Amino acid sequence: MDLATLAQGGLLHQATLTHYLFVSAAMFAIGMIGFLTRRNLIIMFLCTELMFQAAGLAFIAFGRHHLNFSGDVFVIFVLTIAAAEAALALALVVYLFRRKETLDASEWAELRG
Amino acid sequence: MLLATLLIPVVAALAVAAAPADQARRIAGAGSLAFFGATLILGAMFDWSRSAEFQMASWFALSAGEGGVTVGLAVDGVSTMLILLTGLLAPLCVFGSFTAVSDRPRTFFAWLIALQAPMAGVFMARDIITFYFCFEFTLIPMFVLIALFGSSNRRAASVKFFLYTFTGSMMTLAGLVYIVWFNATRLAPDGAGAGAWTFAIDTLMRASRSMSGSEQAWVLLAMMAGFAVKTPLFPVHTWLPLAHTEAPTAGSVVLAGVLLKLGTYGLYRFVLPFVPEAVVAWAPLIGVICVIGILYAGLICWVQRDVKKLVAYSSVSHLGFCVLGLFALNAVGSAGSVLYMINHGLSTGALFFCIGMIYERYHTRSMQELGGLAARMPVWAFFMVFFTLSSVGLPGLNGFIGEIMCLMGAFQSGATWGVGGTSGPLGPWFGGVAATGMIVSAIYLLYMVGKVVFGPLKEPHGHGGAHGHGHGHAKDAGAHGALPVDLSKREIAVLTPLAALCLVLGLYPVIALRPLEAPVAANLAAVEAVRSVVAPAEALAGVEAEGAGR
Amino acid sequence: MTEKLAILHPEIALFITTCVVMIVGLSRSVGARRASAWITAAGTLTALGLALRSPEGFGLLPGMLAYAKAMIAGVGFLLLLVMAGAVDRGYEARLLRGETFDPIRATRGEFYAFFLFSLMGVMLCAGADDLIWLFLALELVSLPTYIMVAISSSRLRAQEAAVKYFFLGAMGAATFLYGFALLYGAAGTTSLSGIATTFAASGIGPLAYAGLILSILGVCFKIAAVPMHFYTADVYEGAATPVSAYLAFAPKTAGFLALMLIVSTVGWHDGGLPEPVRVTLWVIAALTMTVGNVLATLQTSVKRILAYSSVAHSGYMLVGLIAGPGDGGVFQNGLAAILFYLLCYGVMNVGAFAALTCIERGQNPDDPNDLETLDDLKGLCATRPLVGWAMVLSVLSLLGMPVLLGFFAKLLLFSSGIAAGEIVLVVVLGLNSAIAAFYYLRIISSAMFETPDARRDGGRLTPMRGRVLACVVSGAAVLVLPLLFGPLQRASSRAVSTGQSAAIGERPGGTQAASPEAGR
Amino acid sequence: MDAIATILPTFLAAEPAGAHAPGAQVGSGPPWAILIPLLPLLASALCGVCAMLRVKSKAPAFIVVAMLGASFLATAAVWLQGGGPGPMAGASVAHGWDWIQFAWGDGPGQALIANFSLYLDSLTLLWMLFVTGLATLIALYASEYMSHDVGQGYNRFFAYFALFVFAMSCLVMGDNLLMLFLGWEGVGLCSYLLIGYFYKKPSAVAAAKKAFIVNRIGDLGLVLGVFTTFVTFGTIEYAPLFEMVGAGVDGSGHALHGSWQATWIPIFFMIGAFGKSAQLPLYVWLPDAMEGPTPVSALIHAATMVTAGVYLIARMYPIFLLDDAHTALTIVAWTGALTALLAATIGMAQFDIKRIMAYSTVSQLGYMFAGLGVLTTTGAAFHVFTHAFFKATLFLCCGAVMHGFAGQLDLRKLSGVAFMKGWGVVGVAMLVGCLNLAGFPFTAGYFSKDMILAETFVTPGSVIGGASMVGWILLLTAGLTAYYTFRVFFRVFVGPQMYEPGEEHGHAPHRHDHGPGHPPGHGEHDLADARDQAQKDEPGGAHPHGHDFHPHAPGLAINAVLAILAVASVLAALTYFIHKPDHGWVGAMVHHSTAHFGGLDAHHGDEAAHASHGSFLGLDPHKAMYYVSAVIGMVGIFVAWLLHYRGRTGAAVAPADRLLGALGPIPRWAQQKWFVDELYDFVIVKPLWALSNVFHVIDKLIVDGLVNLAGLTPRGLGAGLRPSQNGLLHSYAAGMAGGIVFILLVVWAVS
Repeated sequence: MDLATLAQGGLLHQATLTHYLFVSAAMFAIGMIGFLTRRNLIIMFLCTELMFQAAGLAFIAFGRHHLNFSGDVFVIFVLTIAAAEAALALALVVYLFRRKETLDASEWAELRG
Repeated sequence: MLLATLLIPVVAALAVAAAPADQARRIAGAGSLAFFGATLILGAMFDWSRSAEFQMASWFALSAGEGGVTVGLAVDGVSTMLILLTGLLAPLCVFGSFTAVSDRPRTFFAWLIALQAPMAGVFMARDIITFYFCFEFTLIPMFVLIALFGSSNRRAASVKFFLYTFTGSMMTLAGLVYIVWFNATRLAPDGAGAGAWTFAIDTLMRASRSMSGSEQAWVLLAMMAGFAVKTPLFPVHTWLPLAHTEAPTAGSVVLAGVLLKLGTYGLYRFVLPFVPEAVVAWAPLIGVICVIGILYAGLICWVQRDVKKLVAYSSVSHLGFCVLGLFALNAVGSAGSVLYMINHGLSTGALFFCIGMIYERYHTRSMQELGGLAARMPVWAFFMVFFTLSSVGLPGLNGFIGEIMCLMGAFQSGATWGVGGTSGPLGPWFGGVAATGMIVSAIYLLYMVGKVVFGPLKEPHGHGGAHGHGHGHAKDAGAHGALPVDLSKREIAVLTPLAALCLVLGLYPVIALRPLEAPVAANLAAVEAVRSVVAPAEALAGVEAEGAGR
Repeated sequence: MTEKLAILHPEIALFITTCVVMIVGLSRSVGARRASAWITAAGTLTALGLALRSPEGFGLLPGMLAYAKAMIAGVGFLLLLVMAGAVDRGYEARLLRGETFDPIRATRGEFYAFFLFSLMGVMLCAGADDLIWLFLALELVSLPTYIMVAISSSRLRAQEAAVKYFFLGAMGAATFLYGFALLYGAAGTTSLSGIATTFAASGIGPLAYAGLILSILGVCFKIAAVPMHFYTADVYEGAATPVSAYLAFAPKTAGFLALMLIVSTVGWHDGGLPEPVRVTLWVIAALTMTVGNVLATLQTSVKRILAYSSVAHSGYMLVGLIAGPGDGGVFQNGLAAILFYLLCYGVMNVGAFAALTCIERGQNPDDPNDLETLDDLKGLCATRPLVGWAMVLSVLSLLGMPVLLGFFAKLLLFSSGIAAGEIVLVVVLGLNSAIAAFYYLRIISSAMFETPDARRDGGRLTPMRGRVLACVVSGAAVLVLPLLFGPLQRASSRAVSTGQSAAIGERPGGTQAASPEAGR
Repeated sequence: MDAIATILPTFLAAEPAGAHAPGAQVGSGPPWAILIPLLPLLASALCGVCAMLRVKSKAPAFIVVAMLGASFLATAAVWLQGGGPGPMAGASVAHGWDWIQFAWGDGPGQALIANFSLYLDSLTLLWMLFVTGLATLIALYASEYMSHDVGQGYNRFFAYFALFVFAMSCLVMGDNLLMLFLGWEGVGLCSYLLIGYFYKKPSAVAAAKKAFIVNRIGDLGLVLGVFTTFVTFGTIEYAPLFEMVGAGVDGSGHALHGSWQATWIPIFFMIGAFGKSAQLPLYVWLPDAMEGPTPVSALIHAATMVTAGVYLIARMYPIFLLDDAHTALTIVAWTGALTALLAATIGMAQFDIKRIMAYSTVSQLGYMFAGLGVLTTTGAAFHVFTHAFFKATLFLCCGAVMHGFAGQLDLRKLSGVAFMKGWGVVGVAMLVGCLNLAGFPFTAGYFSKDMILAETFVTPGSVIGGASMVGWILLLTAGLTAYYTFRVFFRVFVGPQMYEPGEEHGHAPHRHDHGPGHPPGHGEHDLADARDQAQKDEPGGAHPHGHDFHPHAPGLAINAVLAILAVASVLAALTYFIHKPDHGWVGAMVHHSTAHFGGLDAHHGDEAAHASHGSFLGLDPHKAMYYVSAVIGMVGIFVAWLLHYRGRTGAAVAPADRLLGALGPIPRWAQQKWFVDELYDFVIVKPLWALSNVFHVIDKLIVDGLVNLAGLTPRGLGAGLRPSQNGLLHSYAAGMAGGIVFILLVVWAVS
């Protein structure tokens, strides 16, 4: 399977639920791995967004599979929440940066035990 | 009446806590006397001719209807006796601690009095909730008494006491709840309480007997976990010596006098009638444990250097007799066991008083530092020897009756070769081997008396002889808290009732024995039914009919 | 339509209050801003009143609304007493002096608004019958709390707590969101009752199990259960104590309501939960109580101890979840046990945390230190008897001491666990209670037995009497509420028994018929 | 008194429904018989009151003498009323009050009943007569003897003394085994208290403890016997018990002959008897018991308490006879003989005259047991009876010497005492006692010992294994007894007059004791100082005589009592000649009680009877023994005369010393009591002590260690888990992710 075939779009038509789910799972995993490995707060937040959207993708795929709109509706709400989270996260990050002049998450490890 | 008896100590404790510190002793004294009076009235109101029946029952619904918890109080002969013991010890403890506690008297006396309520409550409880409440709630006052007013290692001792007994009783709770659940759901539809969640002991007692053998065994194990620790039985006894050595005198007295009896009372009231099948099956093992405990703890007593620790270990040994009698599963053993509870409360409680009086004067309990105190304190010596002898089980004093009946019960149990034998799981070997405990107890107690009471006078430095002058010592003692060299009138007044009761129960035990016949027989009915191998079907039918009759 | 709206009355009340508070909070007038606390209180109480009159809802556990919402509003009110006026006083003072302005650090009005939003979220969880609703409700609970933690104090550790809480929270949310996606995929509907019907009709496939387990694990973050518990101690310690108290109650309640709903979709049929779900919950429960307790034994900070104990308590409650509603009888109804436990836990938890906030220490009255370590507690009963004893009572209740409220809560868990045949788990629960006794005793010992360190600042009673009030009320409640055990327990039992005909379906032996006025 | 006699029992004895109704042949005794034990108890209580009031006079002594005398009179009255002065017609039970009553059914053996009731028959009264009689006399003696202790010590002494008589009466008169046990332990207690009377002396305290504990070992046997009896017969009351035993059946009517109970019940009782009566291997406490005041030694450790074992066996004789193989009786016979011999050999080598008397008591008790073993309860009881008088005399004489010579008891430091001024009565009484003990012809001791000796040869070996061997051992012992008895007499009472006072000389004149006779503080101070002074001045305590010390000749009370007792010892011989068919008055008393052994004829049936009758070297043992034992006794006396009197010029040296070299280490070993105490210490006490220590360590390390370990486990786990809470965001996230994976794996693995 080369890129050319992909580009033709034929495959998309043949893409089954499993494929979407695979992509979704991969997105989730990538998000998770990124979250675990990166130290930059903004990147980490983006990774969580990726995980959210992985779920969103799965919703859409399932919605299509089940032929109802519940999944689509869900995705809209997920996006909304994600936006809210983003607003919150960015505000928080700015605030944190002003306190410590760094975005490294591992700098915040005073509380432990 | 019962509720009033329970409330008196609570109210008194609150009054003590609220009163000015210099009034604490007086109020506590009055409160404890009121409590004692209430128990006496209770004893007088109790119809001793129907001692097997639970009388003066009062049920209070915390809320009515399904899921509501109804708590019940009632007493039978056995409970009444133990409540009387509790009532008697309460004022003695309070008056016995008048001079011992100088720091924070309000706290001390408030908790001491408050402790009486749950203890009496355990003996009155006719439902598991009340029982367990009271059983557990004794922990806190005792914990406070040890942790605040104990000696040097008090914190560790109090925590160990609390955690050890608490852990055990969590298991007991699980076992009890299992029975409750069994009654509500698993019992045959025509059974006592199928579908209804009740905590009433009577109902549950009938229900739990229909559990299968293995279920009963597990429930037995769960119950033993709590009760055996509380008793304490070998090998779960190690909290007791520590707790006793660290506890203040009144704490030790209550601990030995009543608190340990909660465990044996639990065994008597719950284990025997609740899970008879398992009891019959496992009694030999428990009997062996008791016998080991009697000898093991007895021998350990011998090598103790701390008088209080010695008496504490002797409690372990003595309560081995008590439990052995109980698990003889016959009337003599059970009655002996109940008597043993009372007698041990009197004599060991009194011994702790005696030791406390010494500690108050010399601030040591080490046998290496004390000796021959009879020369210094003849009155004290008299009481000490007297209670030691009661503890040794000298006939004519109270200890004897309980001990001999426990041993006899164990001996008879299963001795079907004779007309005087009863069916039962133990047998002559148990009685015989346990009887060697009599020798051991004589060894260690006389050893203690020989060291501390008799022999050449030995006092710790800074006391008595070291000063050279008797009068000088008296002044010295005065500085330590207005105590005379020998016992004060107050102290004599504390010990005398105990001594008198020891004598009365020793010379005229019939007053306690007759009322025990019926309740003990009733308590053993379930075990008897299980054990009548001759006609098992009939017996079981009888139990079921009894259950169905409900 | 209006009838349907009735189930949302408490939330609506809260929402209106929120709007008012936000607006009032922006006022230039200090007096008006101060009034926001009173307005919040009034709103909460109104919600409480409305919650008590909630009609039956719909979905899997429709009877739960009244009980759950009343509980949330009631405990919320206590929490409000602790929080009122408490937030970042140092910053507030500087702000009033015109020394600073920081947009993200809200002033009081906003803080109360967040509090109300979050409380609203918890209430919404109770009424959820749709994954979307549930998701939104859960997020509504959480998002404001992130900010509450961040703005609760100007100290660095509050920010650290916020960052940990937010990021790990986001990860948790992603987890259950993904689980929801799988659930939707397996059942074809986002309606919880729909999912339940599908499962009942066509069985539960691997996809569904994966979805369920991921959802459960995700929600475990809210209840601070293993393995999602890591944040707990750090966040509770870092946040200002009143906010910690809130965190120990609100997200936990929301999480348990959500878990009850999610797990209800598969139902507790004859043999209990389906094996994979049971195993999941079993392992989580056992691990949670044990890990929480053993970690708590080593702590010296009371806040951390309470945090870990909060973890452990979640573990206890999970036993009820595994047990399920049984045949509806009050003592074997695990769900009712959870509801009851949540109420009890809320009260005793407020008592313990509030006691910590009652004494202020430190030089700067605008930014005082709360009581924090065991050493700080020394002699509390002697120096501040009211606070000290309330603390001791609350802690004893947390310990599960009979006569106090905590015991009854634990008793119900015991009985429901045993009724469900989870004897081993109950034994683990019992042993854990004993382990817990160890560290609770340390708190009690400190408060009751130790003498205060002479060199230490004895502290002063907080000027905010609401905290003392909350502390004393909670202390009294653990003593008095046992008298109401029956009604409370019946109410909690009715709350979950109504819906079981729908959710749990065909059970032999019959159910306790739901009375028409259930939920009253 | 009459009023009390009528009111008290009625008050106490409200007979309950269903209480024991005495058996058919056993009538109701006079209810006032209960006064016999209660009067001493009252006396004891009154002495206690004296102690409380800190009385400092001889009032307690008067009270006790009066009460004990009254008790003696009451005993005599019961006896006379029951048909005295001969034996009583039958047994009767005098109900005091209900003591232990516990029923668990209506059937036979389903009630444990032990009332505070008295069983009155000849055997009981025989014992009670000499117990109360002797007790009265010895109390009188003690009133003077203890006079240096007037005050708290005096009060205490008489309280214990009277309490002892109470306990002894319970033991003897109780109508059931538990009441016997009450007395049994009670006398043990009083013995403990009185041995430890000089409680500041560590040796006295140790001796008291030893006595109690060794006795407890015996008590264990008794308790087992009681239990087995109850289980077998369903009762422990004598009346129904003896009825069943007489019929040879147990409680359910099965024949008992040949059953294990018939063997073991006697063995259990026998063990109890061994403890109380100081028989092998439990005799070790009795010599040490001499730490007590001498009147105590005389009454308790010679005349009365130590005969309780004999009483027990005699009382339970029907049960002993149930065993056809006579296992227990054979052991009793052999143990008695060996004890007699062993104690005699030790007694020969002692220097402390009181200890010699103690060993002679052990030895004479051995005779009594041998007598019981060879089926002559009469002989045993007769020996108990005569022994009570002459041994009390001997002890009281020793006591007088001790009293007069400041505690001196070493026979090497006293000589010619009988001829000193004022010591005549003591000398004569001592001579009477010694002649009795030595079995000099026509003394009481001679007749009673003869009866046992003869019976050992009469009883065939087929019935009691090795009975004649027992006899030979006892004959040998008789010679040894005569020797060591007169060794004392010849060394101490006759010969050149010389003395060294004991250690108690030099301070607080004639004070034996440092009892708490003074209010604490005051007197203690003086006393302690005096003792210190004494230790400084007089190290070692052995000083030449004449050092301003004058022997303190006995006063009126002591002399009177000694005279009475000496006369009684002589007169006791006369009882042998009344009721001759029953072998004397004592025999008659025994024969008319359950202890009666009907003779081999009755017991074994006619066919075995005469065929198996034994002989002594072909002669009739009864006749032969009159001569043989007389000769042996005289030989012993003669040897003593040779070795300890003839040509002796000083107190310390005697002709016997010349023999010592020839005997090698044996005398030294004998003096060291054959190292039995050391053996016990090594074999029993030390290992037990070690075991206790091991248990203690186990308890600390293992039993408690496991608990502590369990307690530490959560904290250990916590410490192990703590690194997971390292404060790092991504590590928490990793933990969460790992946890999710873990749970999924678990679920996958399980399902």
